Amino acid sequence: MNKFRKNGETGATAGQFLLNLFIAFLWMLLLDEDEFRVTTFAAGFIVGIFIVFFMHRFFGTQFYLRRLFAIVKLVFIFNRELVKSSWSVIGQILSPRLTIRPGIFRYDTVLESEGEVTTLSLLLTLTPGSVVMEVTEDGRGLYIHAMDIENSKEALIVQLKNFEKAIMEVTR
Amino acid sequence: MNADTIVEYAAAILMVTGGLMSLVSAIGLFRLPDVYTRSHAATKSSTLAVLLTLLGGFLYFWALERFISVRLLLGIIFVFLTAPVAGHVIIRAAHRSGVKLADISKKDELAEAKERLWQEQERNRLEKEMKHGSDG
Amino acid sequence: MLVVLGVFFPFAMAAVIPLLYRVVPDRRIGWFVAAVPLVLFAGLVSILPRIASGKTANVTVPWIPAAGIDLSFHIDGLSMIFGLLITGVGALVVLYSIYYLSQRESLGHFYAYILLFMGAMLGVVFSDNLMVLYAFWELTSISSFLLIAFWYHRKGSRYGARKSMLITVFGGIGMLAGFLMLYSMTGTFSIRETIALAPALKSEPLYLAAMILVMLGAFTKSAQFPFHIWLPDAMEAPTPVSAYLHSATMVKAGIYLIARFTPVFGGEAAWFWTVSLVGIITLLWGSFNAVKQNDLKALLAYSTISQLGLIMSLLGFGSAALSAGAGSDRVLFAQAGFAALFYMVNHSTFKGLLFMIVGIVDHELGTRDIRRLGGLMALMPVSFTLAVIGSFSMAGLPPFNGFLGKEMFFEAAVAISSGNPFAEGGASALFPVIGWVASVFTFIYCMIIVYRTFLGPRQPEKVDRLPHEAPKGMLVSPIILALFVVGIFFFPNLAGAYVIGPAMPAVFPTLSGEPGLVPHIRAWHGINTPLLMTLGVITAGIILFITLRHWRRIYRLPPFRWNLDAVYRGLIGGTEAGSTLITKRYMTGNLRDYFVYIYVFFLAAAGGSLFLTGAFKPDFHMEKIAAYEVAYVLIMSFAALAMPFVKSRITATLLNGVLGYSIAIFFIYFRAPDLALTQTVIETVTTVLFLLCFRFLPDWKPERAPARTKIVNGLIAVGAGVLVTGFALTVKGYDVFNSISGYFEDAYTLAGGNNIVNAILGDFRAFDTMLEVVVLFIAGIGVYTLIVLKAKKGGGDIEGK
Amino acid sequence: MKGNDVILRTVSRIVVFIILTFGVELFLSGHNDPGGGFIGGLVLSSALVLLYVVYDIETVHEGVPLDFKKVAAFGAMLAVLSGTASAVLGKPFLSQTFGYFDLPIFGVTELATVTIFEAGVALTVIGTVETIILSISKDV
Amino acid sequence: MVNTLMLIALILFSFTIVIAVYRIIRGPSKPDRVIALDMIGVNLLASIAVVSCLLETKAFMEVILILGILSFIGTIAFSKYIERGVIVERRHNR
Amino acid sequence: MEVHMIILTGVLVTVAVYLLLSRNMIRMILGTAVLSHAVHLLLITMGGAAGGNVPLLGESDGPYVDALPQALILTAIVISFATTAFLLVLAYRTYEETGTDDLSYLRRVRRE
Amino acid sequence: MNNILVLPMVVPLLTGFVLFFLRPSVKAQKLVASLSLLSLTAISVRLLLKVRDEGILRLDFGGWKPPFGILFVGDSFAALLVLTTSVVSGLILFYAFAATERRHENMFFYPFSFFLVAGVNGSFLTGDLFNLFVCFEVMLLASYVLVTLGGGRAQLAESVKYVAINVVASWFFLVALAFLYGTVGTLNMAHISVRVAEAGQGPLLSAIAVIFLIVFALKAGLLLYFWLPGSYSVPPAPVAALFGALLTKVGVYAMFRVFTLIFYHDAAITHGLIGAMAVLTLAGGSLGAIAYKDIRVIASYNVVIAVGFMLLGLAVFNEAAFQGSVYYLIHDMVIKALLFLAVGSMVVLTGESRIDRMSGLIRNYPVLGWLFFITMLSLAGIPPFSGFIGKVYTGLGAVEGGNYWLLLAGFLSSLFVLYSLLRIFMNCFWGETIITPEEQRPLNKKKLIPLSLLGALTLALGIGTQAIAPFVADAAHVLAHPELYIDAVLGEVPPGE
Ligand code: NA
Ligand code: NA
Repeated sequence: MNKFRKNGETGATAGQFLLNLFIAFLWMLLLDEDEFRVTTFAAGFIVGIFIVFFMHRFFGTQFYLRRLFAIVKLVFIFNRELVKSSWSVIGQILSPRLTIRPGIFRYDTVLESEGEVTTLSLLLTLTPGSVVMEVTEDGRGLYIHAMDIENSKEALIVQLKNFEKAIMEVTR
Repeated sequence: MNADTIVEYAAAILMVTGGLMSLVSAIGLFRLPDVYTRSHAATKSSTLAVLLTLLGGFLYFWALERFISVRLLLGIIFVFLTAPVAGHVIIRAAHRSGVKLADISKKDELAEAKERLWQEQERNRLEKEMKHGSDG
Repeated sequence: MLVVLGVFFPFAMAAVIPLLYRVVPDRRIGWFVAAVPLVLFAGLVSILPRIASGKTANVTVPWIPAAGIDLSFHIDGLSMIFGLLITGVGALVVLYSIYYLSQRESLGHFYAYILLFMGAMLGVVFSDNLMVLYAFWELTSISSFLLIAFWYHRKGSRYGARKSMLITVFGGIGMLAGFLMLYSMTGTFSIRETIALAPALKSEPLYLAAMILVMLGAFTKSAQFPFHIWLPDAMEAPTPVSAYLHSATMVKAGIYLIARFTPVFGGEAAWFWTVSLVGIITLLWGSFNAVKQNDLKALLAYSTISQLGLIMSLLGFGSAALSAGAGSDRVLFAQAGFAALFYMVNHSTFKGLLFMIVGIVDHELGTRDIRRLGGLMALMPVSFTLAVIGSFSMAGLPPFNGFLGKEMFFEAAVAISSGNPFAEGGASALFPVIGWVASVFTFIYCMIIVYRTFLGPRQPEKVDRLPHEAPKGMLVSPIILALFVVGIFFFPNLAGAYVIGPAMPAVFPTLSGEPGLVPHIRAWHGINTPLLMTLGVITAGIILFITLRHWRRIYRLPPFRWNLDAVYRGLIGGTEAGSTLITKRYMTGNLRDYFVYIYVFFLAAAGGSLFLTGAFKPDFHMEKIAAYEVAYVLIMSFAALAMPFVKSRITATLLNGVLGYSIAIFFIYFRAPDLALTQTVIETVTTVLFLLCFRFLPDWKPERAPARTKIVNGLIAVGAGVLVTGFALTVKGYDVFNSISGYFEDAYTLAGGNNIVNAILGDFRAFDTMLEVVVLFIAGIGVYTLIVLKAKKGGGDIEGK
Repeated sequence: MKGNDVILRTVSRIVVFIILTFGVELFLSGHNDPGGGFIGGLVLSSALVLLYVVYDIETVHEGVPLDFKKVAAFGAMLAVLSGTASAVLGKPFLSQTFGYFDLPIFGVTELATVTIFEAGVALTVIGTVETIILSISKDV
Repeated sequence: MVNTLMLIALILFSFTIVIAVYRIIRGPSKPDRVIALDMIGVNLLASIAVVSCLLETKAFMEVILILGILSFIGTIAFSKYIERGVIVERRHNR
Repeated sequence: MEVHMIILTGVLVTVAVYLLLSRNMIRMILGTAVLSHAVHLLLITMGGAAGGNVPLLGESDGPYVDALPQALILTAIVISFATTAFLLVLAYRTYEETGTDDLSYLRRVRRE
Repeated sequence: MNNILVLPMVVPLLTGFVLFFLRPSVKAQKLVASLSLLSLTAISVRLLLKVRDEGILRLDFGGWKPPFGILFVGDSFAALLVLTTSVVSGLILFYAFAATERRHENMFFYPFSFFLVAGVNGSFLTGDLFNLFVCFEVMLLASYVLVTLGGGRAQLAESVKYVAINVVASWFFLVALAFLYGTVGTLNMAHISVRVAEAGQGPLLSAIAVIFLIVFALKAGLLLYFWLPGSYSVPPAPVAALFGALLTKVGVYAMFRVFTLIFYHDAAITHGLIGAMAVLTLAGGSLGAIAYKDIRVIASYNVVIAVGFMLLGLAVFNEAAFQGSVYYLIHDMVIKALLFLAVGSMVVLTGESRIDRMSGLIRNYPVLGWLFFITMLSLAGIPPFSGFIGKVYTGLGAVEGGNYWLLLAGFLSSLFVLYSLLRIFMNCFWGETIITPEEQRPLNKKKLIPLSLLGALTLALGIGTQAIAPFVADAAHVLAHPELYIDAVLGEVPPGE
């Protein structure tokens, strides 16, 4: 039995194919050639076959090329949030007196799949001032450590909502 | 001053910015009161710093010899992907291994939840034992 | 060729006998054995006339020609005497042993050893090659060892065997060194060639050392003072062995050696004095100590020691002949050598006889303790008669061969006391005096043998069986020997002409042909000094024997009670105890101590050779130094220096990780991308391994050690660091050669790769890589076995099928 | 309370593929760029290490059902045999050759016997590292 | 000028690492130390990027990526060790 | 550029030897690990690294740094890894059997 | 093409791998191992004869000419040692077939033994100093595994020390290599020799030579032998025999190679030091050999003594002494194998290892007893056993070189050897029999055969010395004339490159 395919996935074959393409692409990039060459891509594809064959039981990620735009948007939102919160954390660190009140709070997300929850957690964790500590066993509750819970909890929750929306645009 | 030179300067400035941010997070590492807060400084500010630097490097090579370093790009992606996970895992380990929050902390819902869960388990265990006891 | 066969015949039989013993598992095996010396004796006798006429028999069989070591055998007059003794006494002893040894003994072993010894002894006296002689020499020690410990379950036997082995092998090793020195002077191992070169050797620097070492071999083997202590303990051997090895033959190998090397070393003051003095002291000390013995065999052992000393001193006297100018004197001195050989033959007869009688007594009564013996004359008349013959001969009384020998000894001692070429002061006047005193004691113990055993009151309550006369077979050998004892007295010149005389040219080659070299022996030669001395010996001997009870207590006074045995035991015990003390002191089993030794040695040896020889020339020149490099140096130093002091192993591991990653950075600075890559990965995997293993190990506690230990550790550590730095700085400034690496820069054309490092790893030095892979594999599987294969619980650490 | 490894696992799954691809690339590019059998093998095995840490032995073993001891032995043997091959052909032990071949898909490619050797190296590295880690981890 | 800026960046990174080493030694908790190591890892990675630019060589790009990968693996391993005392389990107990 | 590297090597050796002389097995093993760091650094320093480009022919032009020490160090690194792995496992197995990780007690371990 | 040179290393390596895969069938393992050992011996003989006929052989791996590639060099010295290794390890393994527990056999005992042999042979043959380090490591890693294999408390406790000290020794090796490469910039031994000679050695190179001396002294157990008695006395008999016969010899060989080929210009420092160390080793070994009651420890200290003795020859530094050492090396490989196997058999048969707990064994095991007796005589250098001729030549060399203290130490030590083994023989084999026939464990014939063969070998080597004499003479000649070796290696390459 395969432990990785927990959520019913739409066609493992298609997924594998996508992954294989991904590897071929990666390959081509890694070779650092001046121009795009079919042969290089094909070679990468063959390398990919080996890797995918070798690791096929691990396979389980999904790849949604068609939602590239949504991804770009997500990245943009993320970067905005990143700069904003970085600035605030730097301020907190460099302020002559530490006034922060850290703490842990729980946030229940509307997201469902593992990928979605993971993405949300990553984004939230990447933005300074907050970090996901635990995901509950049902995968819905996030325990979040905030650097300054008094002043930024509200802002954090707004940020979370933004992320959730952007993620759902990508995944659904 | 041509475009490439500008890009080179931009790259260098990105790097210095990265270095400064890195230093700031180091200061955070120095000043902040507990592991949880320090982790914010360390894993994120410094991640950002590194990303800036790598970006600088990427630009520099592009400007220098029109070289698109996929490894650098991949590195950026990799750091993006793994830095938050690392931060999450460390801090989770800290909490699970019982490292205390600093005194200034406001509240700890996680600890409360754990406490509740522990009580519940204890109750279940006692009940089970009682059952077994009556069986035997 | 017959000689070779003769030497190897006993060995061949020694190999056959144990097998034969399975077929003939009783004393009849002895007859097969006895045939060996008999045949050989007959063979030797058959060539006796040829040897007596001055010819020699030689044969050489190549053994290790590359080393100049060949089985080259040589029979001349000197070796002939010994050959006859070895085979003749050998035959009698085997004959005797057939009746002496119990059927229950492992006769196969016994006779194999005896034959082994016989062959070895023949080898010693027939070898012309020093190395072959040495080989047989050690073989006699070994067979003696085995024979002494024939009853190896007895503690005393083992003790005696070990002692004799240690002392004789010690001497043998010294002798070997002496032989090697001779070789380095002469370039040959051949004794005859060495003798031919002898005159040229005297000026060699190693001459004296070689001489002393050769004497060491002889003295240990012939039980000369102070090495005589092994012989009494060797009496644990079965009596036939004592009769054969420890009185008649093996102990005379030293005599043989001294006689054989007299042409090489004789005529030197050192040789003369050492041999004579050691001999005379041995003579005195042996006879003096023989008197106090209660065990008949011990008494005989001391008497043997004493008489070996006598023979030795005679050889010493004789050696003076080689430096004395032409004239009657030197012939007179040379006659001492003749006397030595003559006495030696006589000694073999009467001492062999006495041992056999003692064996009979032991056999019949189960004891040899004279305090429990007495009055056996009536019960064992034949034995008694034989004992009287042997003892009186030994005491130097007529009409026995011992008388002749003793007379000649006195004569030689008197002769040497005046007008010897090395006379300094009046020291040589001591020789006749000491000789006389020793003879008195000799007389006393001879009387003890006869009186305390066969005369006086019987003490049946002290022995548990009723003695009878020995079986006839057992008496045959002693009777034959007794016939010789008497026969030689009456026909001494027969022996002189055919047996002893032909040996003289071998001992005194420069004198050969001189008239009077072989003296005419007469029992009666008028009233002269020797005769008066003998009369004195008898008188004093009788008086002292009668008053023995009264003066016996002097044996309890120093220096008479001094026992060199105690020295031996102290030496052995002290060495054992000392070695245990020393070894356990530094072999602590503590790894830290071992590391301390290693690093201290490193500091001393490498440090010494760097700083004390002027090698240290530090080069502090720097091209350019970047601030960030200094920063990393500081980071690493900081991380490293903290490592010993951190409280948790995790921290230390993390710091080690910091070091590892920082090294990767240095590799970058050194333009080594492959290294940086490998270093990073390996560092991570290593860290993971540390973490994996920490699970099974307790966290570390603060290092508890005395401040002194910590200071020592610190000093050693700093020393090692400084030394490595000093070396490196010096090497940095050493700019003589270019590296061979330039070659590898053609990697692309040579090996088809742009990555030079990889080309080296995969091609130029692929062999290293291949083996390194093997190393890795072994380590991996090793870890697996280490974990999976655990010792059986409670199985101890001694395992196996 | 027990947490959920979802973040770690989801990311690791992606990361492992990146590492594996990178490992293969390192292995093959060693001839001209930094890399080679050793490093490639090490990176590949570190991917497996990550899986072991994030998941557990049995799960990974279901995914990669290999006896790593045999992998290591095979690799080391391959390395030695690659040297023996040239000896059989009458050349000095461990002679490597290389040449350029026109292959259907890969185009003109440089093929060198050293690659077989390097493959042996890589397999040994993977096999050994995994054997060590698994041995220790199974020792409870 | 560009080079000078880069050198400055390098020195800044070095300082960060120094502080992180201090944190490793000082602790006080184990996660603190792991965080510091992680930080050192990424800072080294950044340093290598800067050095590569300084030396104008692409030879070290692999190292950057590798360092990223391994500092991640290391951090995960340390965290798991701190959390469970064991980093590779025979069977995840959940 | 090597002088400070050489001094660093000396520092590493000092620390390593100090650790080596400890009673605790893990300290001792860490000592061997630091020793190998030191010697790798030493090898590359002694190999005369100063001046020269990365030894990749396609990447840069000569003169290159000496590539041979690099290859040697690679070999050395792998070997020291193998040894360290074995030593570590040996250490814990020894602890398992003897019940002590104190090297100064190991001398008393004789046959059961 | 001299590919035969690599076979003594590659054949055991490949055998090791094949045996690894044959894990399930011990029978098949034994069959393959036997065939391999036989062919190994045949190869070694062939190699020796080839060296005789064609002079010093060399094999450039990958065809890379020296000094750039790695190469194996076969001279008589190396070939003789390779042959002895093959024969002795073969006999030890035949003993192991009968003596090794099944669970050890299942845990790759044989493969590890073959890897050990491969490392040993490689060390003898290599002509490259760094490759020597690598060959050492192959040998060491295999020895680490063998010394710990299935071990209990004592075995592991000693193994930790053994491994740790060898790790440090390997570190010293690398340090020395770093300095040497930093000075002469090359790794090929012949080339190093040329360059060192060109520079006239000088104080710095002499100091570096001292570090090499430390390295090899640690491996050989010259003065720095503290690790040896403990670790050689804990493993099972075949392993101890492999160690006693082979491991220290590699260090001794390396010392001879390096200090005759490369660092021979400043004898006052290097060879004077070696002489002093040898004498101290003889003293320490001699004291140790009589200080303990455990027969395995006694045997181990005898290894120490032999090391001291062999290095006398190097300290004396003349051809005769070299001959002595070569003879002694060969002899000691044979006799140490026999000694450790005999001692190990005694331990297994009685379940005891102290001399005061054994007695009268010769009645129970006469053949073993006599073999032990022969071993004792041979070790003490008593003719006609194999130890004799080495002793003669070493002594001769010492006399000719005027090294009388060395001679004294060497010859006195054989008395201690004799004494230490006499203690075993007299206490354990002689004395009252305490094992009744009923409780007597049988001594397997399969064990006795290899033991007897080793005994026969020590006798044959003594009696048939002439058979190997030309080879030994040639070996010593090459040692005394480094230019012969250099010519053979660098003949085609202009020196001073
Ligand atoms: Na390598
Ligand atoms: Na005993």
